[in-house]
Amino acid sequence: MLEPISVSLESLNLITLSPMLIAIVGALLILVIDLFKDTLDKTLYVMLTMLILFIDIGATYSLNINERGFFDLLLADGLSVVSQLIILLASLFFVPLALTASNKRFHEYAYPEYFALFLFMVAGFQFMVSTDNLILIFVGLETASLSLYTLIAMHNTRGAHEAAVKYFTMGALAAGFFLMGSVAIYALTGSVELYEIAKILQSQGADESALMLPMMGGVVLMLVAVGFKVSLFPFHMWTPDVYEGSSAPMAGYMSIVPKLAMVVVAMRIFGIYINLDIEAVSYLIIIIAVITMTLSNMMALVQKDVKRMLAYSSISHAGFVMAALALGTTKANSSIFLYYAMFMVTNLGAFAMLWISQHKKKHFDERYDHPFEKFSGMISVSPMAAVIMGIFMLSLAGVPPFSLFWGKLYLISSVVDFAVATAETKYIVLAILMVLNSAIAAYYYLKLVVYMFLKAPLASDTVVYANQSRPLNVVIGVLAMVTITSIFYVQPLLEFITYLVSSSGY
Amino acid sequence: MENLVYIALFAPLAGSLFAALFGMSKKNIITGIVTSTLIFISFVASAILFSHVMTVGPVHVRMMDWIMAGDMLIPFGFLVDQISVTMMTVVTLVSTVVHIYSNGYMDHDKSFNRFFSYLSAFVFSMMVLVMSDNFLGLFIGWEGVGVCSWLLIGFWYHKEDVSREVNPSISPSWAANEAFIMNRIADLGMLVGIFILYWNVGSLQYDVVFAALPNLSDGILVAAAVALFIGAMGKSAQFPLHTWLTDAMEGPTPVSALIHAATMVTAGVFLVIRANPLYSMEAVHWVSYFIAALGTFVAVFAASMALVNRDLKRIIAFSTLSQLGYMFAAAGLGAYWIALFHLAAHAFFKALLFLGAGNVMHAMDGELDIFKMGGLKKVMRWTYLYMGVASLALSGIGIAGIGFAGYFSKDAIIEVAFNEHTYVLWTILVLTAGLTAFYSFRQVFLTFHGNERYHALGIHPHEMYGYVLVALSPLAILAVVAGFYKDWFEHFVTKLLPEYHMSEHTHHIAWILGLLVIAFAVGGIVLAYIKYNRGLKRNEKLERSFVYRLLSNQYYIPIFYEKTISKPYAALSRFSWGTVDQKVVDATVDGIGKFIKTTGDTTRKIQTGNLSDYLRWMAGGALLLVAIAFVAFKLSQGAH
Amino acid sequence: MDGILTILLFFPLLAGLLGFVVNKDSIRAYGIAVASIEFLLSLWLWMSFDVTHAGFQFVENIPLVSDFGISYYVGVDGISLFIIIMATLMTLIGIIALNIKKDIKNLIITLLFLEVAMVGVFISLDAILFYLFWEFSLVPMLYIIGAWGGERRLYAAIKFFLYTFTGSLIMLVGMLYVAYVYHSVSGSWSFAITDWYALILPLDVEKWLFWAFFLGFAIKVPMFPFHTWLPYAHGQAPTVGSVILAAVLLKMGTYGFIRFSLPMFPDASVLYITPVAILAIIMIIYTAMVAYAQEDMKQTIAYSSVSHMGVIIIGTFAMNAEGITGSVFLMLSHGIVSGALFLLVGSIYDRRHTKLMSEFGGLASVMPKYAVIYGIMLMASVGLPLTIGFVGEYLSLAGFYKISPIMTVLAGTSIILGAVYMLNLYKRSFFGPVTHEANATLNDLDGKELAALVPLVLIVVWLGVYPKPVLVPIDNSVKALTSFMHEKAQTRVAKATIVVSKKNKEMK
Amino acid sequence: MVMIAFYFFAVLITLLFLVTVMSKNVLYAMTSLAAGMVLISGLFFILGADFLGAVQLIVYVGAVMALYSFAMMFFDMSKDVKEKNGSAATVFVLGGAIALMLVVVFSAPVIGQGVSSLYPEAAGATNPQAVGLVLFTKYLVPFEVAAVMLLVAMISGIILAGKKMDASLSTTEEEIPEMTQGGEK
Amino acid sequence: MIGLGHYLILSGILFSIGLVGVLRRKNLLMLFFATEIMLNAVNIAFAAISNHYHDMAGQMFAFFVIAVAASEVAVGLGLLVILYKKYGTLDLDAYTVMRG
Repeated sequence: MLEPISVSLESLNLITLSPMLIAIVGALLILVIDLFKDTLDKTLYVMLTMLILFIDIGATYSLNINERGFFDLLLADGLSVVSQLIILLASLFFVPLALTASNKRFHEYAYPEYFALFLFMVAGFQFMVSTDNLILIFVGLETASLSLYTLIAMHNTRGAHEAAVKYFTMGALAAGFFLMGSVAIYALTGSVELYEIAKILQSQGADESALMLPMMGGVVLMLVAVGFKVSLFPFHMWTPDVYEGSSAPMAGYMSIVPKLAMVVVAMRIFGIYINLDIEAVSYLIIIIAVITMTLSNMMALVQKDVKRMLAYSSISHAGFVMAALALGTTKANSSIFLYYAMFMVTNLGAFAMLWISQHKKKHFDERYDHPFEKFSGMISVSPMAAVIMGIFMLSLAGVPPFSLFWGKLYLISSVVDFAVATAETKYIVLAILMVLNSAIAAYYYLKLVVYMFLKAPLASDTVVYANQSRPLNVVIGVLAMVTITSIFYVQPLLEFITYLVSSSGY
Repeated sequence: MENLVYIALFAPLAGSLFAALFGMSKKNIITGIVTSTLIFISFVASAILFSHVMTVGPVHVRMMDWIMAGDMLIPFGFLVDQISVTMMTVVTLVSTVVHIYSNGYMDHDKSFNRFFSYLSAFVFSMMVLVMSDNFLGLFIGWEGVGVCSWLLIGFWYHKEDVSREVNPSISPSWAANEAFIMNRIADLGMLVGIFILYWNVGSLQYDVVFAALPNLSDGILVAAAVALFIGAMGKSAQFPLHTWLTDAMEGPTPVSALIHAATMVTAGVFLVIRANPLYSMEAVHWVSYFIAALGTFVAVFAASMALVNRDLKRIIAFSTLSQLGYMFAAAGLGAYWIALFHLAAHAFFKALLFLGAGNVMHAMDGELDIFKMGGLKKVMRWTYLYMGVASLALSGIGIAGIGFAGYFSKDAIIEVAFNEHTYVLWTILVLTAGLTAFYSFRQVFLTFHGNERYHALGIHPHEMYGYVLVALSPLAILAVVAGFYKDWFEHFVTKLLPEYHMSEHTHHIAWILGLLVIAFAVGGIVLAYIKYNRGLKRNEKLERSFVYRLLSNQYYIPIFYEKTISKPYAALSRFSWGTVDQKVVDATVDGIGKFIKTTGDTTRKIQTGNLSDYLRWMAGGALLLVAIAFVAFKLSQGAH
Repeated sequence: MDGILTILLFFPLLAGLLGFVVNKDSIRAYGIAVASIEFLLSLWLWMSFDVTHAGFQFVENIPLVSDFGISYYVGVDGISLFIIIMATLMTLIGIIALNIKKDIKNLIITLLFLEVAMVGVFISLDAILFYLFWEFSLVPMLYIIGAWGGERRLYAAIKFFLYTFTGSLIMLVGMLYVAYVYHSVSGSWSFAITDWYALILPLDVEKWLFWAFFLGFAIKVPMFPFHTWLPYAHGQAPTVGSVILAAVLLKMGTYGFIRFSLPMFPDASVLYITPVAILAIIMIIYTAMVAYAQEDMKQTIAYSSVSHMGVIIIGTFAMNAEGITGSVFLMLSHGIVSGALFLLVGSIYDRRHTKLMSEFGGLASVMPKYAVIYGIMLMASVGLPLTIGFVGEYLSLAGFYKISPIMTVLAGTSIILGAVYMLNLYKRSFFGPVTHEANATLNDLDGKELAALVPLVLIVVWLGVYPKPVLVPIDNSVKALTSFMHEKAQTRVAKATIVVSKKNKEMK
Repeated sequence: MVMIAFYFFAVLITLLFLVTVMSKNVLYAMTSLAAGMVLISGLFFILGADFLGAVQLIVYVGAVMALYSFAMMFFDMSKDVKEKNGSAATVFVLGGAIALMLVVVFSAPVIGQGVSSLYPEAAGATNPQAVGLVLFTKYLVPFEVAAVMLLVAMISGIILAGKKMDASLSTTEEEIPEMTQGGEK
Repeated sequence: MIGLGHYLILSGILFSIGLVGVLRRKNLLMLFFATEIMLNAVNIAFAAISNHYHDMAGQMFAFFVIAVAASEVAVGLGLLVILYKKYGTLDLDAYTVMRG
């Protein structure tokens, strides 16, 4: 007979579960409400979702750092807190975009389940980042991904279906690689918990070269899965198609939240190797990051559609982030979060601006929804919108003083610091490659600015700003303000992030 | 005295600015009167200063600081000593005459006011040039006269460019640009000279520099001397930078008289005289000798071209060139005061000659070809007289201590050449004296004597206005009598300039030498009389001969410059622009952009839209990662 | 007055934002008023500036991102003071001379924002702040060229933006490198350049940092072979754009050399005098030739700008107070003169809608006032003494003579070649008979144009005759700079090359 | 004995799965997939993971395959499927290379030999008991998340296959006052 | 004796078979079959390692993988239903509108 196990409630440290629990309960609440009365307006759900997210943010913010809960399964360290906050904030900006028009304007918003699924997805991502157990990471990842596939498909256009199925299939393959990577690590160390794995590897450090092969095998397999989610070359191929097929805000959301969640996971997994000074891993990541940013930049350069361009650009941003990730210094890791925080406001804003001009039937073009031509002469048609979009583009290009400049500055600074500290010219080359890529990137962002500001407007009835609405304006206005005034809050933000990241030992 | 210095200096500027106020309006005689008066005031001030310098000594004023940077301190300082006061007096005197003359000469020109503005500005610049107490101040004047010369040569800017065959100067604006650019080439040399002095002495004040010369190494002295002389070569139109001077005759004749005969072109000589402590240094001996040799060469070279020229003003211009050669010969040989004396004397008779030519031109409705004139003495008595006197002075006619101005100054130079045992130079100079006499009188006879060829052109010549003729009289008088003040002048300037004494031997045979020169001069005149007194008999065969064509085409030097410098420069410029800049430099930049774009277009094709391909890329990517991991592993191994 | 720099910096920003409210018929007057106030403010700055003091004045230091050592750290010294005044002046002049009807409101507001960036660059004493304004200045300029430019404006605008952007990003890497070195030496982050000055870097680090900064500055200057964006930018930009581009934006590059490269990397600067000077000489001679080959008046002036910037570079790398003071002064004079020349070309373009020299000829007869002002500016441009152009050119060349006489002679060909293309331009457009019918009836400069140009003419003459009020403050700061460099230099070559002025020695 | 069983299962599973992958007939493919999964549960039993074997049988063979069969019927795919497989070589080279890589990686030494198990099978407990013990203590949270995931899957399935998706609101035109460009002058 | 290596290699081979299926299948339904193979292959490995270390985590992992696989099937088939209903084919060559 088995001994009964007694577990004290305190030792579970349930508070660490609270953020995810709030999201899940919120989702269930929405489902229940829908169950009772199915004629309720979506505004209710939007507001409910926002409230839940607010509470969630509060709960996350009030977490004590570096606590574990639930048999050490949950980990509320700085990384998880800061990434959850960014995820939740991005979600908070994303949800009100649903208010853009009446219930029947867009297919997905007609479902209350949309919001439930959204909250489930958020919970999934939260689980992903607040654990260092590969099992929970995987389950959280799949929960979030499955919701995301559905959310994309619910847009219910041909593009959305195609996008969902592409994303889904590639995601399944990536899941296979993730699992195979886990197998490799598990086989090597006998554990699926990263902190244990780190300990074991460290203790075995002596004859590390003998282990190089299985270790690198695990890293490579994991990197395929990570590469898929954060869209590194050549696992990025879903990105432009899926972004194009999904609704614009969803695309913007996808360019931040899933990537950030996966970056945190990558930080946890590859951090082990990097902390062990296994340089091969750093080099591997850096090389693939450089290839990613360069090629995606070049491809972005030749896009005809703004949304696709932004998709490629977000791939290149991911390359940037991964390059910093490979350094493993506190500054590099902090810079990643700063980067994402800054990227979030800008990129969400940019995609939301696309949303304004998204139309159901009046496709601008046989092929594209948002070709550059559509934005011709926007300055004379809708000056405020053009200015704001221009600011977002400049911010993406890294022109000071807009938000992403600070992210870029700090990120490149971390690379340069690393180069000086290690006295390795390689990293200076990396920094230069990164800035050269920024310069290439500037071209395509500028291309949109040029279209908006410097070209003559098209004949008047071809462009419909059908989605312009007050909630949208408010969201975009807030995002624009945050983008412009970044110089004033960089300091506290940086302080906060650095504190969180460094206190959890990254 | 300080006030007088400022009056002498700024009166012309005031005149210029006054005239400039009316620059764009119709002719206003007041501008002419005001400017002339102001220049005359300047002359008076200069004359008083002259006597002051003579009796009391030099005046040195320092108006204000100009440039101060690092250790460099350049003030606006003015030094009125024997050299500068001589120049001031000569310049203002000639200027006064030219101003008055211009009132008459320019009276039909619609840009009358503008002309006086430029002319007075020139006088101001020239005064700055001669009065400055430092090299950079001299450079201000140097460049200033250059600009005024540019403005005045190009005064009739509206004339069209014509081919070199029709008008060797192409057009006034062309000639102006040529003059400016050629001067600029020399100015660079001058600037370099200034730099050399500054960095080795630490100052550009004349007194400081000259005091420091003995401490400088030979190389630096030579470099400075050469660089400064290059500057002088440009302004004084020495070979090979001489072509601009004859082309400068496109300007109105008073301009030619003032700038391109009497004053500006002598600035180079002035510089050498001013910098005499430098050129007297033993280390720069060879440079000085080179100056003398070049001067001698230019003397004969210019005279030879004058022999066949048909253009009244160009003949005089060549003669100016030739006389500048004389001056350099004197300066180079160390006889600075003689050079200065010749400079002054030359200013009087050459200005007179030019102004006389201006009268002729005025009478002939702008016609300058002496082959088309003849017999003008009947209608233009006074002009004939003036030009005759000036030509006699130029030819250096005189005997036994009595003679025209040129006799004293030029003879002295020839004597110096003999005295220095530079017999080759001496020979050439003597020969040149003969040539000078010949071409001067060829021109006089062809213009004033013989048959009246102008009737064919339907021109009715008339004499110049009376007041103009009166105004010319001081020059005529000076051309006659200036020589008598030689000893007095020597006494005056050698307080500052090194004395120059003929050796005993030279002194003894001086009268023979003088006679020889006179013989050549008279011979030239006689030859000219024989050939041209009765009128023009053209010798077709001679005119077709190689030598004649060589001379009349100025040794083909302008064409040579055009073919070897201007045109290749233009072609090279077009090449730089069309090929290098656009097809290489810019194309590289655009090429990088295109390369990135092309790569993007190519890479983009992997994005086929087909899920199957994507999945394969993913699997392939896994293998790629393996490969990269291998590379990374090797890299990390290599690092340790 | 302590906050004057902040007022100077943010006044146009505020005015620009408020400008959105102003009716578009009144916006030009608004622009002139704002620019005048800004100009007066900058004059006030000069009035309250202590000319005997060589260091930074009106310093304000407010931390912005204290964890990363970025602060709002501003101040002026003699070197930057006059460039700021010139920037405000040229903005004012540019707005006065504005002859554009299309979207004038946007244009004025953009110009005011550009003014913020320009002032910001020159007052920043924090590298990141400097970089911030440096980059931000591209945006309004991009808009000005792209929106109001000629036929190929988009190409020109994008080329301008990307070229400079790329260069400055490399410079940013250099800045971050220095910052980290500072951090590892002192333990705290700082981007304050006064802190950086104190940093003594190892020689090989200096070397590569020098080139990193060089690239950023050289593209902006623009130095050969990075100059090809400039002719396009000038060729396509509207008049006001060209004026500000030539007058102020190019100066950012040369200013950067003096503010960053020289004091931070004295050894590397001395070490690389020869390659830099060779580039500068190529720039002087080659672009002068290219300028001569142009058919388009504006292109000639654009290339002449490049050529003159070469002389500025030569002066900067003279490593003595004469040369550096000269190059700073030449920046001012080039700004005024080329700005005026672009204005002049703009006026004729407004009348005839062409800038080709072959279309003109005989303009001097038709437009005498125009010809006179053009002539004065032309003479200033070729460096005639007693005009503003001479002082700087002379001092720059004189300074560089100390380094290399031969290279000075080569660089000095600038005065010959400059005369060649400028006089050629003048002759072809202004002299000769009036060949085109359309030119015969052209109006001379009107009041607006004269209001813009006459002040410049006066400045050209005033500073040519009496440059002392400007030269002395510049010189004081430059002397402090050279003696600082001399002290900081580590190699013997550098110590020997950097000349400390005697007067400065005495002062100590 | 174990060895024979292992090889028997291994070979059979491999063959069956090859059929799944290569067959043109959906029915064959699906049947062989189901059979392979059944055999895999055999491997689980060999490995002493009885609970896992049972779950494998129930979930995979029972639920998943049933779902697939329904889907197959829905899609009407009893006929052979025509597929254009352009570059078979690429596929097999890629698959082979990955296989090689995995084999190489997995044949390398395992370091965890000396590592003591973190969650050892409780002494004396049967496998399902042990599983229960771990699942409801340590892995309670993932278990609950899995529940959420299944809920998500259910909702997704219902929504995606539901009638509401038939007509897309995102593409049909309906009465919305549009703010066209230039409408707000 | 059958060691861990045997199982792992079997797992690897099965994984690759699944991968080949994923890569070569154009029919989405049959492609999904192949993904199931991959997941199953992983499960064998987990079970084997779990057995090797006597550690329950591997079995847990395998258990959750099965759960995930089931969920994926639900969502995946849902997607296929839409595709089939709307466009009448499951051939993925038909879904290449978005490209470039």
